[in-house]
Amino acid sequence: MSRGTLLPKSGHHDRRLEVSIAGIPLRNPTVLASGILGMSASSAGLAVALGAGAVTFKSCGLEPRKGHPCPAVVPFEHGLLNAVGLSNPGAEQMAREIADFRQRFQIPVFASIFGKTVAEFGQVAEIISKARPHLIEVNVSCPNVESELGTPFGLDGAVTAEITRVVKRASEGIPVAIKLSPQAHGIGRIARACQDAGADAITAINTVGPGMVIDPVLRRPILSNRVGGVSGGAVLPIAVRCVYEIASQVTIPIIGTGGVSRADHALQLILAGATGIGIGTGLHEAGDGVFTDVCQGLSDYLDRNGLDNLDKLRGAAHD
Amino acid sequence: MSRGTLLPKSGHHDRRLEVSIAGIPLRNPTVLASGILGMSASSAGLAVALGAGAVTFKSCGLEPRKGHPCPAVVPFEHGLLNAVGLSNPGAEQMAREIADFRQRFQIPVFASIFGKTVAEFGQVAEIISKARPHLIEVNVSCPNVESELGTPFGLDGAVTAEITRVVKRASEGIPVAIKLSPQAHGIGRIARACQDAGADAITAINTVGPGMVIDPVLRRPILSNRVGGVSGGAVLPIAVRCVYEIASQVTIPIIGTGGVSRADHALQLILAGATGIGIGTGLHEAGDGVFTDVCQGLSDYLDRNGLDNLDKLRGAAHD
Amino acid sequence: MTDGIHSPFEGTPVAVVTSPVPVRIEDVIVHHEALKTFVLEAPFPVAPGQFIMLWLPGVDEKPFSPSLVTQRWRLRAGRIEVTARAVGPFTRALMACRPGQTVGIRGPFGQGFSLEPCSLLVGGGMGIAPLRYLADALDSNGLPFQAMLGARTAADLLFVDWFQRRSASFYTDDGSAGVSGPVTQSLDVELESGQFRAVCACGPEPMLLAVKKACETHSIPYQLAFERYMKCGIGLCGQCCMDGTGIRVCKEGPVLTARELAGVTELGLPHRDATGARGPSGHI
Amino acid sequence: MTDGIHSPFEGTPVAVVTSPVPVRIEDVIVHHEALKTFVLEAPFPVAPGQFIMLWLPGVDEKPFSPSLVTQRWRLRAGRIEVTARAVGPFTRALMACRPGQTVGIRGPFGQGFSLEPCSLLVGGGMGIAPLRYLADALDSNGLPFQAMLGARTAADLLFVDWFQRRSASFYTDDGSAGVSGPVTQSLDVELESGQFRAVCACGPEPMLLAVKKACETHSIPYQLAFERYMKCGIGLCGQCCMDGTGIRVCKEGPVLTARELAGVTELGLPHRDATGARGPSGHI
Ligand SMILES: Cc1cc2nc3c(=O)[nH]c(=O)nc-3n(C[C@H](O)[C@H](O)[C@H](O)COP(=O)(O)OP(=O)(O)OC[C@H]3O[C@@H](n4cnc5c(N)ncnc54)[C@H](O)[C@@H]3O)c2cc1C
Ligand SMILES: Cc1cc2nc3c(=O)[nH]c(=O)nc-3n(C[C@H](O)[C@H](O)[C@H](O)COP(=O)(O)OP(=O)(O)OC[C@H]3O[C@@H](n4cnc5c(N)ncnc54)[C@H](O)[C@@H]3O)c2cc1C
Ligand SMILES: Cc1cc2nc3c(=O)[nH]c(=O)nc-3n(C[C@H](O)[C@H](O)[C@H](O)COP(=O)(O)O)c2cc1C
Ligand SMILES: Cc1cc2nc3c(=O)[nH]c(=O)nc-3n(C[C@H](O)[C@H](O)[C@H](O)COP(=O)(O)O)c2cc1C
Ligand code: FES
Ligand code: FES
Repeated sequence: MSRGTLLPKSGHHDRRLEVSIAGIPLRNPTVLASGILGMSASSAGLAVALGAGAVTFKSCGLEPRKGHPCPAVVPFEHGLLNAVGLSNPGAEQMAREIADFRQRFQIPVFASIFGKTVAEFGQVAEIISKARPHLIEVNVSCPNVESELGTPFGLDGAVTAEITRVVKRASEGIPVAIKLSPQAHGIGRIARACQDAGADAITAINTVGPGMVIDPVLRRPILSNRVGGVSGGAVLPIAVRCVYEIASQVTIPIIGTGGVSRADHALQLILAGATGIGIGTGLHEAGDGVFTDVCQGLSDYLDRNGLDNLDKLRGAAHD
Repeated sequence: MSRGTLLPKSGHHDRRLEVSIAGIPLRNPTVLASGILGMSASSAGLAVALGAGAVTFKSCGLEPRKGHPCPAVVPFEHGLLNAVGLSNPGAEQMAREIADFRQRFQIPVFASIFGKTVAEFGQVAEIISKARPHLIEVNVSCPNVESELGTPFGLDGAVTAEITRVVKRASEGIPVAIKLSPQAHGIGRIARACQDAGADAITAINTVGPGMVIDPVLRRPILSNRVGGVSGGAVLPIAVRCVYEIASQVTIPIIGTGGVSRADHALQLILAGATGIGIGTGLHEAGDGVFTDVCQGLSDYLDRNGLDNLDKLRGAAHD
Repeated sequence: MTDGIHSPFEGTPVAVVTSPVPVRIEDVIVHHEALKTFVLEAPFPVAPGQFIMLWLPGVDEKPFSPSLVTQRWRLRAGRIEVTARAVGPFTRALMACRPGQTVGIRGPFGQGFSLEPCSLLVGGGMGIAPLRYLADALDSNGLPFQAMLGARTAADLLFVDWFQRRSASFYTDDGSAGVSGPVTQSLDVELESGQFRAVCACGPEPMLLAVKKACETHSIPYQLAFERYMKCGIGLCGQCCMDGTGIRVCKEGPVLTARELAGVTELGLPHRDATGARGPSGHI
Repeated sequence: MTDGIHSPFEGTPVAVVTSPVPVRIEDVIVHHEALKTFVLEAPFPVAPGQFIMLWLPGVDEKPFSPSLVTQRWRLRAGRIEVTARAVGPFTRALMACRPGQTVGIRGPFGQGFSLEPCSLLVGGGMGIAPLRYLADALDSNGLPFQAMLGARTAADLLFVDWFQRRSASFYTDDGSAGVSGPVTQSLDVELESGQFRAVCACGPEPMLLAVKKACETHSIPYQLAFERYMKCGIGLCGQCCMDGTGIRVCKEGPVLTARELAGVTELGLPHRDATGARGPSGHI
């Protein structure tokens, strides 16, 4: 039996890949996306060992949530559908995990929060701020809890701006990133409203759709929640477009996320204007080496083009 | 040199696959999607030879349009991006092609129309009605001409309903299908508004996104229009979800479209509630045999399950 | 979407089927009302100790390590047997399943047992089930082994007849069958004997820890099959990660060795539940 | 996304690269100010008569049939030569391109010429370009051929020196080089001779029709390279379809034979333009 070789992967060290997001220095632009591995200090630590430049924890709310029954994550031919349903142990417990992570690991940690009301975003931010994450990402765009929580906040620029203000007030000087939905019409304008409301960064995108996969024999949706957000390779062009639109409207850094499993995917997001590169489903599509491989590919690209860092590439696809 | 074997493919004959859309009998549920091949009587005729159950012509407007420069169609790893920009020879010329098609071919032909204003939809419908297509599909959802034509009509239920009424009045009793955008929030409600306004069918979905592909070496978007609608394999789960949502809100037939290149894809759409199966990008993804292969696969499924027709399957994934 | 892994008994890489495949329940063997073995069509191979996700449409999907897999899956004649005990909503719904019904399975997931000569198999409760498949695989490969199997009562002892035809000793907490007391009671003596070169264990976590300790004392390599709450089964969600190193029970496990357990700090603690919280509610 | 097609000279299926590949312009050969050959890196093979889509970022993307392809593309040492004349915005922008610049190409698209012994090559104007590659390929395969090449003036005659080293006769409308008058003038005589077993032609459509007619008269199989306005190049958009059968010039063509032309009703008509309308504006 060939046992999966485990950690530590050596990682990839190239100072030319260092970037800074809202003043936070990252050893490389890759960021573990929210909802992947980041359930606990140790599980997020796995991504550190795998080479991520920063990690984002799973989104947490005020109360513990079990989320939806399984199947909650189902691959299809071109990506993944998930309807985990924001299962999380609640902000208090998450804060403990994040504090633990800060103690044990040297790389930046981003919290991710959601709320059922605008005010609740503030409450959760306050709790999570106690753990002093390097950044608080605000998930205004999760498609999986819509029926319960109403229309995603992230589709409405004014509401999103209001949430930004509330979280900024509650987060004691910790930088705040707003994570936007690709379903929003005019995502550039919404990002601009977030920047005007004080956001320090934008994360784009959350999952696309939602989508549904039906089993032809059992004749029913496979996901227990019926529908789930689409991620992975299928959504890369949508992420690239969103980052491009956002970059043309804001000056704050963008964590470009969606469909990255190779360096050329990351490059597209950087050329569109991203500073950080979120990676989630790529861990499934390309395996545990994805962070290292993406970084290696970026280094090779810098070599080939005689570049000292990623700055000249960022947003270079805009004319 | 192995020359591409040309027509006629034998097609696939199985009376169990016959369906009826708004009273129009189809030899099988596959429908050539708008924008693929259907530029002329003869090019649409190619799809007849390839086995399609019905053909939809390219969307036409009041005036001839050149559309965008090339590249206007670019594959990515999981599908296709297109920004053809609604190039079309204008409704008058399209009407002549459709009339010619009606004379030469026996299978149902669907016109597709768009307008720059609500009233213009009516004008185009009037012109195209002269050719007596079996159905007029109303494209309220093309993402490629937004900057010029403003926000897609299809995102707004009230506007879409108004367009439906205008087209119904202008189309002299010809059945009307409204083609919806997956970007619409609450696509089920919008479909319901169309049905209430007199629509005879719903087509779902148009392309997703839009998306963007950037060339890492040339460092610019590949599509001349920068962004383009996403179709093909990547969008299947979104199409399935949209059809499922629509089917739970309307009683009129649905032409489920998006990402179909195999019979199991078509089955998912049928189980979600589709009567017709639109196929566009599948022609690229699975080749010219796609109509025949999808039908063959559906026949095999009926065999395996001892079914006489598709009726029992339609919408069977709803509980 | 598939990942290449190696199947120990086919020799060639096997694709992991990550989307549920509908399979028929061919047969249901009733051990007692709340303890049954479900014989399923096998659309893919599973190695001993690996697991599948079993989907009951409309109910839920849960991890199970087969109690037997017949290897003729390429001929579409293979069978996967899953032995389950009713402990909650899912397994209660499973008990109601009848032959002819269709369920969904995906896998094979994780890393199983490696087949070693002179293995001692230590099983407790439901943990006996996967060991039965392991024992069968050792048998087919002509590798000698002995089994020590324990359960609360005689009624909970699985596959007794089957194991009796091999080399096995039995233990029950209440003495209703075999030796009275925990299965680990004479472990030191057995390992002392020097006849075992490997220990494979599956059962409650306290039992696994006792096995681990005894193996460490006698410097015998061990392979322990762990259980954790699982959401995705494919190494993505982080739900099943163990504190310390973050090792994923669904991917690097469920069978873990000394190498992979190094640095793990949560052994014996209550498990994390569906919310991800480690509560007193989580069982060991 | 790639389709499997067969490359005539490599023997193995070749993937069609449907997304533009950035390639360097290695060299530009100036025939005259508005007529140049661009030597590009070859990331894929192209057979004679097949075409590529050439992308000038920020301008447009247009179809071109190479005038030469060196076959060492697997060694990354191959070259694709494209010969173009300035006729509009795209080709004018192309004329401004310099060595070292990067452009995008995708392909190979469509069906090319099949290499037959004793071929007669008939070329008109820019149609000489793809025939040069065909001639080169026939040469390399030891297949004898003759060429008849025509253009408006001597300055428009392409690759004269190159063809003169083979077996070729030249024609100009104004008599400034070779025989005065259309290239098709002595076609009947040539075909009458019985020395040709195949005719390959590329050039203005009236010329192609004259070739077709002559070949039909003499019962000689013909392969004619057509041009139509192209939008996608991959057989999807329907823009390049010919009236009658709907045959796609980008996919079943651009080189078409009697079999594929059967039923086509639009030969000699003005082409459909970018809107899809067949206008008097469309050139033949
Ligand atoms: C790798 C692995 C192999 C297993 N093999 C078997 C087997 O062969 N036979 C068998 O009967 N059981 C097996 N189990 C345990 C089985 O998954 C649980 O019994 C089942 O999930 C209980 O679900 P329930 O709804 O009936 O009970 P619940 O009331 O939901 O749970 C009862 C207990 O089961 C555990 N559990 C519940 N859900 C999960 C989950 N998604 N993942 C892991 N544990 C969970 C929890 O610890 C919980 O306390 C295995 C578990 C794992 C991780
Ligand atoms: C299969 C094929 C192979 C070709 N090979 C060559 C070649 O080797 N050398 C060469 O100089 N030219 C070749 N052409 C023609 C070349 O594509 C046109 O010269 C070029 O597109 C003109 O573009 P423009 O913007 O310069 O001129 P425009 O002013 O846009 O057009 C001039 C004429 O070119 C034709 N044309 C324009 N756009 C297209 C298009 N997208 N597809 C097809 N035809 C178009 C039209 O008939 C138009 O009337 C080929 C065309 C085809 C279809
Ligand atoms: C299983 C899974 C769980 C996710 N959970 C969250 C979440 O809790 N909060 C969030 O903001 N995004 C969540 N996401 C979205 C990802 O963070 C990311 O935005 C999206 O998947 C696109 O990136 P990818 O293609 O790299 O995965 C989740 C995605 C997946 C696949
Ligand atoms: C090249 C191309 C052109 C298209 N043009 C149109 C159009 O003119 N009108 C329209 O309603 N849809 C148009 N579409 C959308 C398709 O009809 C279809 O809704 C979409 O592509 C999803 O289906 P598919 O994945 O089978 O292609 C076009 C799609 C493609 C790929
Ligand atoms: S169950 Fe999701 S990572 Fe293990
Ligand atoms: S150019 Fe699109 S079909 Fe030929």
